[in-house]
Amino acid sequence: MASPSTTADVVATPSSSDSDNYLTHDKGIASWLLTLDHKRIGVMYLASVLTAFALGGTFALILRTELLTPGKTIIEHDTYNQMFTMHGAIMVFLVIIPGIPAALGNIALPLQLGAKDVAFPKLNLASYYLWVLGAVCMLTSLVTSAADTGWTFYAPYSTTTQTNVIPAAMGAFILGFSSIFTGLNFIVTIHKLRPPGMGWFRMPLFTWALYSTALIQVLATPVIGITLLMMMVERTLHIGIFDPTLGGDPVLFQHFFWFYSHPAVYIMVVPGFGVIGDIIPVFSRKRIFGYKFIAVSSLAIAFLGFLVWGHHMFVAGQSLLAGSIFSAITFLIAIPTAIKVFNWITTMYKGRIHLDTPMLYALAFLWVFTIGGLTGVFLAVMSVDVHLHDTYFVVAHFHYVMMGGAITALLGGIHYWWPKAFGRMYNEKLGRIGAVTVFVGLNVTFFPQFILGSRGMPRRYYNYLPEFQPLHQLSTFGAYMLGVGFLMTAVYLIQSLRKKPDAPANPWGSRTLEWTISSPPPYYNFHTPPTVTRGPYDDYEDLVYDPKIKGYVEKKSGRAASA
Amino acid sequence: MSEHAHSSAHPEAAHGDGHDDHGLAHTTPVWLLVSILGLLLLLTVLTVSVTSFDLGSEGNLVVAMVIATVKAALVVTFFMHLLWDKKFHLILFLTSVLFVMLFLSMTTTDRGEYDKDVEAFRAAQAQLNRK
Amino acid sequence: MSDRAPEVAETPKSSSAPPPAADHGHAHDDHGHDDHGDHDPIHAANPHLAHHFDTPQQQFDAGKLGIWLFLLTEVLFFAGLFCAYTVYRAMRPEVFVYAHYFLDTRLGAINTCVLLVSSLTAAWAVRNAQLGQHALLKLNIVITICCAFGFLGIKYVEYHHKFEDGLLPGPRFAPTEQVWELPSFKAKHPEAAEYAERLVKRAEKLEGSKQGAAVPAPAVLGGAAPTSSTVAGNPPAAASAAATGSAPLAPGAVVEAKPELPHGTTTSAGTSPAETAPEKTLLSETTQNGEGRPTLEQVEPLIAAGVIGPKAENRDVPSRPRNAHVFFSVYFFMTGLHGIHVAVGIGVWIWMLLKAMKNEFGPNYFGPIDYTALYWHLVDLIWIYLFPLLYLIH
Amino acid sequence: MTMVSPLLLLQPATNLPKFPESDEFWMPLDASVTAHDTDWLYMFMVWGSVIFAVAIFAAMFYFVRVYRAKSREANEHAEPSSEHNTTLEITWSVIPMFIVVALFVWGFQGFVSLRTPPKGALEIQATGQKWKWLFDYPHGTEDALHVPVNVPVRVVIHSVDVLHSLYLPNFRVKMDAVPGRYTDLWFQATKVGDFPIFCAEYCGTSHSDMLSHVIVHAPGDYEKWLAEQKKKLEDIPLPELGKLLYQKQGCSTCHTIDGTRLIGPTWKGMFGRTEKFTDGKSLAVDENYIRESILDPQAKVVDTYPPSMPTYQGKLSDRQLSGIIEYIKSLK
Repeated sequence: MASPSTTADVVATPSSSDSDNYLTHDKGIASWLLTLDHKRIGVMYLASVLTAFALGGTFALILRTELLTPGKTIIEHDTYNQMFTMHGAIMVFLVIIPGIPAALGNIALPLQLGAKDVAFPKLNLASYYLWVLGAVCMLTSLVTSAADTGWTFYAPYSTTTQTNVIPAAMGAFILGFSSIFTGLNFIVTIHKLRPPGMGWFRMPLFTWALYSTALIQVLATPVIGITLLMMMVERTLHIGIFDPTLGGDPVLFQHFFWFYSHPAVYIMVVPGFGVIGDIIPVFSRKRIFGYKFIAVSSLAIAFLGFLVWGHHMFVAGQSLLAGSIFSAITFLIAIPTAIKVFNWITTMYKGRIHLDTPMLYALAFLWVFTIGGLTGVFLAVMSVDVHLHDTYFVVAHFHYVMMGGAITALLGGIHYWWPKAFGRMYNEKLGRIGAVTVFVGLNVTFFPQFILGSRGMPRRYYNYLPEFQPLHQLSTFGAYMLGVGFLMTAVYLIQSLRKKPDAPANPWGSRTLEWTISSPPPYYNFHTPPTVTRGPYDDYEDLVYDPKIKGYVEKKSGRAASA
Repeated sequence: MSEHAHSSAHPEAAHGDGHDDHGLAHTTPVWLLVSILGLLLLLTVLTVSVTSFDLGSEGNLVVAMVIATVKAALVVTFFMHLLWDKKFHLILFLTSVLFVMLFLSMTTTDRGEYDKDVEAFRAAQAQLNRK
Repeated sequence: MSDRAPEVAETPKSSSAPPPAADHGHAHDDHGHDDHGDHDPIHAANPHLAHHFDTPQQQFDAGKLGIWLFLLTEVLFFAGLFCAYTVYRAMRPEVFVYAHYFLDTRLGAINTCVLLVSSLTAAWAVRNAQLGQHALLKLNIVITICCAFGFLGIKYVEYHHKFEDGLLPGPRFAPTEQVWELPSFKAKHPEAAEYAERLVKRAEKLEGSKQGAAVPAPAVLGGAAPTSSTVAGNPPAAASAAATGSAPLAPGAVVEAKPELPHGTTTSAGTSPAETAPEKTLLSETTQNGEGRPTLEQVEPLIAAGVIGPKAENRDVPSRPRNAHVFFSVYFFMTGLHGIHVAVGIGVWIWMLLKAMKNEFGPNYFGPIDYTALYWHLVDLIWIYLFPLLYLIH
Repeated sequence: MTMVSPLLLLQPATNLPKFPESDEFWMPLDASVTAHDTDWLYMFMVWGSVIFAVAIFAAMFYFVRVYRAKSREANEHAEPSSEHNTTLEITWSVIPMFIVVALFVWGFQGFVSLRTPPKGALEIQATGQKWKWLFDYPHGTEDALHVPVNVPVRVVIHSVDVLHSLYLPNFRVKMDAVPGRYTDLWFQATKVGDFPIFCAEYCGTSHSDMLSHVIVHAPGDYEKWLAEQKKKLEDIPLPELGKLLYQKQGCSTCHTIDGTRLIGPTWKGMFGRTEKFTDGKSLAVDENYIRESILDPQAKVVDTYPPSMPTYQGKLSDRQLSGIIEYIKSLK
């Protein structure tokens, strides 16, 4: 059996730029576009997703600018409606859903499992090109006459509006399959390609989270596929499934839509849990607290997520019976979520906390997600939801969860794995400033929206009553702040790519397998297939920081001592 | 490479009798496959002939669904090897069925609950048209 | 030996205890990856073994799990349609009873058998691949493909009839025949068919004498459209249909399409074809004729099929149930999507045939055949449910 | 407000609803019998959340301060502490459990009372259409919801085109308007005044202009108002009536009277003008055409305009129809 110390020897050899790695292994654009290497596919995903994020973010800024004043500020009614639709569709389908799993997951997951690649590399590349195809469809709608239905495509508006809905829906349809294939790939990879010694409860929490996510992706996403298909057919052939004038039922559409789209919320945020679960112990230099509870709670959330879709429909004409059932189950989800937060906090107790950029994002996540989660409870309480539904309160809530949860975690993950993926260290000082700016901007943008909402400001409004103006302006100011934060982050990250490789194999002193190989990883990931003898967060004291390489190395004596 | 696949030495060696578990997966004997088909065809005939009897409003539907499910079970167990396959695959398959049931039941229940509002509206519109 | 590692990974509940050491074949050094292992006997021996798998077993199991997950998504993909079916059948049973008379059970049954046979040959093909029986393998694949084409052929015939008879989804729905005129209906309920005819006759006789205003009654009764047979050559009805035109839709549909909405049934003349006036007169006439109450055999099937209302005063003008077209929307959507899956299956089988031609398959490499067969069985599985749900409604 | 959308300009700016002054920070003034319960539950959760959040944030910052590592070089190790504690896990699973169960029960009770209008509530029909709320009264339809104070009112809602949502913030009630079926909500106003109505379900271009008023009348005034309206509609000359309906029936949302183009053709100089229709035919606008277009808008749609007008079948009396026709005639 390959003893861990031999694995450690692999660690000890610091990466050197001349050594062959996946970035330098093949040259030329084709070697990227046709690659089957999970790391390269992950990098392509990362680039594409962040580009889409920039686009969706620009829309957000334009929308917020428009809302500086009631009535027209810069754009017209219809432009505004199309823009918030595309903002939603892009952010959900092109950015957040593929964000962590497809980009970071592709880079890190097989490495965390000590595998040579994902189970189906061709399928992996295919799902990337499906993403591209979906993006193209979305853009087609965008440049012709962008859909103005809202990302929810509610019938009968979506089946009757004059705008070009079909390409947008087709885009979402295709992206669904991209997401399914990624999920399928990860499930098989986790089942079949784990190294000897890595039982289920020795998997990193990131892997656990991706596993739960993948299950949702595989089980829920097909339903949005068929739903959008039916909507498109309804729109073109008037089959009368959703269109009331032909005997159809609009509320039925909402059932169909939310059967996917509520679980989709967990597709978006559970991977975030995983990232945070990996970051907090490493930067607290302490074993994660309540590992099994965190791991299993991901599965619990994944399962419960399927039983609550109707809580989006309390005032949509859903029956009292269904409403009560959905509401009751919704509350249950609060429990596993709370468990996670408590365990993360407790992990920091008596640790030795390093506040590097990834940890700052993790802390930001804890703050923002706590608020997002708690306000979710408001919306599960039926009588209160009657007042809050479809107001800015909801907008604020899901932005706290999506922006604050998913995107903050994505940024945390990017900063955490950046050295591993690209072999470069970014400017730590700028990184911290960026994290703080994003955190503050996020709260300034979205907290006022809670007040707006509970005071009765409905969502998707182009005009609004003058008395709402101050809060809207505050929110817009926050949005600009966010913009600056993201721009800055983009700049120093790209900057870091232009200097010579300087990232050690293990800059943060992590215990998971991806940090036992050089940064960037070799083309074939592991020279010696690793054998796992410890948990993913065990024995941090066996690592010592080596100032020369600015990274951690295995302490030889340490092993002997603890052995 | 085709040579290699050709080298039909080990197939026979490994699978003298096709009902064992050598190789990568179980191999199903022909007689079993054929008799399963026989059963399936039989059930098809049965389900068709049953419809000519009136078994009450829901009766026929229930019977038809039961027969269909039996057929499905046969296909899954034998044609799809689930009987000999990893249990996890069975779990996966049943999960999918479970979720379909969940989806159908909740949605249909809710639709039934508020059908009265749809009917009331239609009735009212008919009234309106009289004026 | 080296497939132990996946074994550990196998069961979700496997303990976290380290398994016995596993020799992972030989590592690829930086240059050895393209040519699969001069130093790697397993890869050398298995030309189809991908570099990132250690053993054929591991690769096969991975593929198998993958295909099962894919089947999972297929099941849930169809779930949407089954849900739509359940909802509408639960809410509008009469529509389904009405519509199933239009379907050809015989062809449906034949298609079921065809698919079942193809399932057998598919399963058999897997066995052939496992045992390296190349000739039989090719034969079975060919038979499977033929069955698949046969299935699509029969489907085409069915679709063709439907199109000819105007049984189209949505507003284009305009059956050329009334349900009680169908042989399938006459065979089952002769009295009912005959009774319906009588009602139609009387209605027409009456309309001859009545004002145009009364005419669209059949249209509005149960929200059905006036169809060639009921109001053949009936100007006001035609006018009303034409005038109501939500432009692009066929006349027949418009009237039927929107019984719910007030403007649905208004005519340009502003006359209101309502459920009252005509019924009354007809009813009074009925009593004048002093006819006896119709027998159960006469009315029951018609009520079940939504041809006449359960209430006596609705028994004057037979028509078709409201939104009858929804059944055909569901029918075409379900069978169409299933048909597409069959077509895709044909494509994959042909690909498999090409591989089989090269005699690629054997005991250590038959995954592709197995996976294709699994997919094919699922397509069969879905049809096993579609057949009774669509064709065998009582 | 300085800049308003063209569509908004069509209604006199004074027509914009306004929230009455409220001393509450989170919620608008509560003006219905159920509002109090909702607000109480809301505030309970606000304070509950504050306590929870503050506790979590405090712990977070405390740990960061106390257990902050000096530097990586220092190679400090975490102090030994247990890596899991089942009692703790169970505690912090069970306690929230109790809280959420309580919340569910309260929310459910509140919801049930919101969904079950008292017997003999005053019933008013509300129609949502792009982009206007219409409320049926004995004398005809109004563009504002008039209700008596301290009387339970059940609003029966439906939509003639797409989804809308009738939202009365001060009454803490909201219900979607769904085409092809009825939905309903009820409230009992406790304060006399003028409260805003919003459309809360996105419905297209002018979604955000689909505003209206709830006018809560003092005891007796409601009946008086009904009588006045009835009288007014009978007395005023036809063109006046038409003008009134033009503003109240939502015509102004799509048709201008000054020649500018909106969703529908302008009424200015429409009468007698020869219009070309989408089906290629054309015709000079006369009484019959106008009448038909109001009752059956899709019959002859003027070319280059969307067929998006809802029907007014059954919503207008013959006198009202003639009123509109006369009004259009008068717009030379």
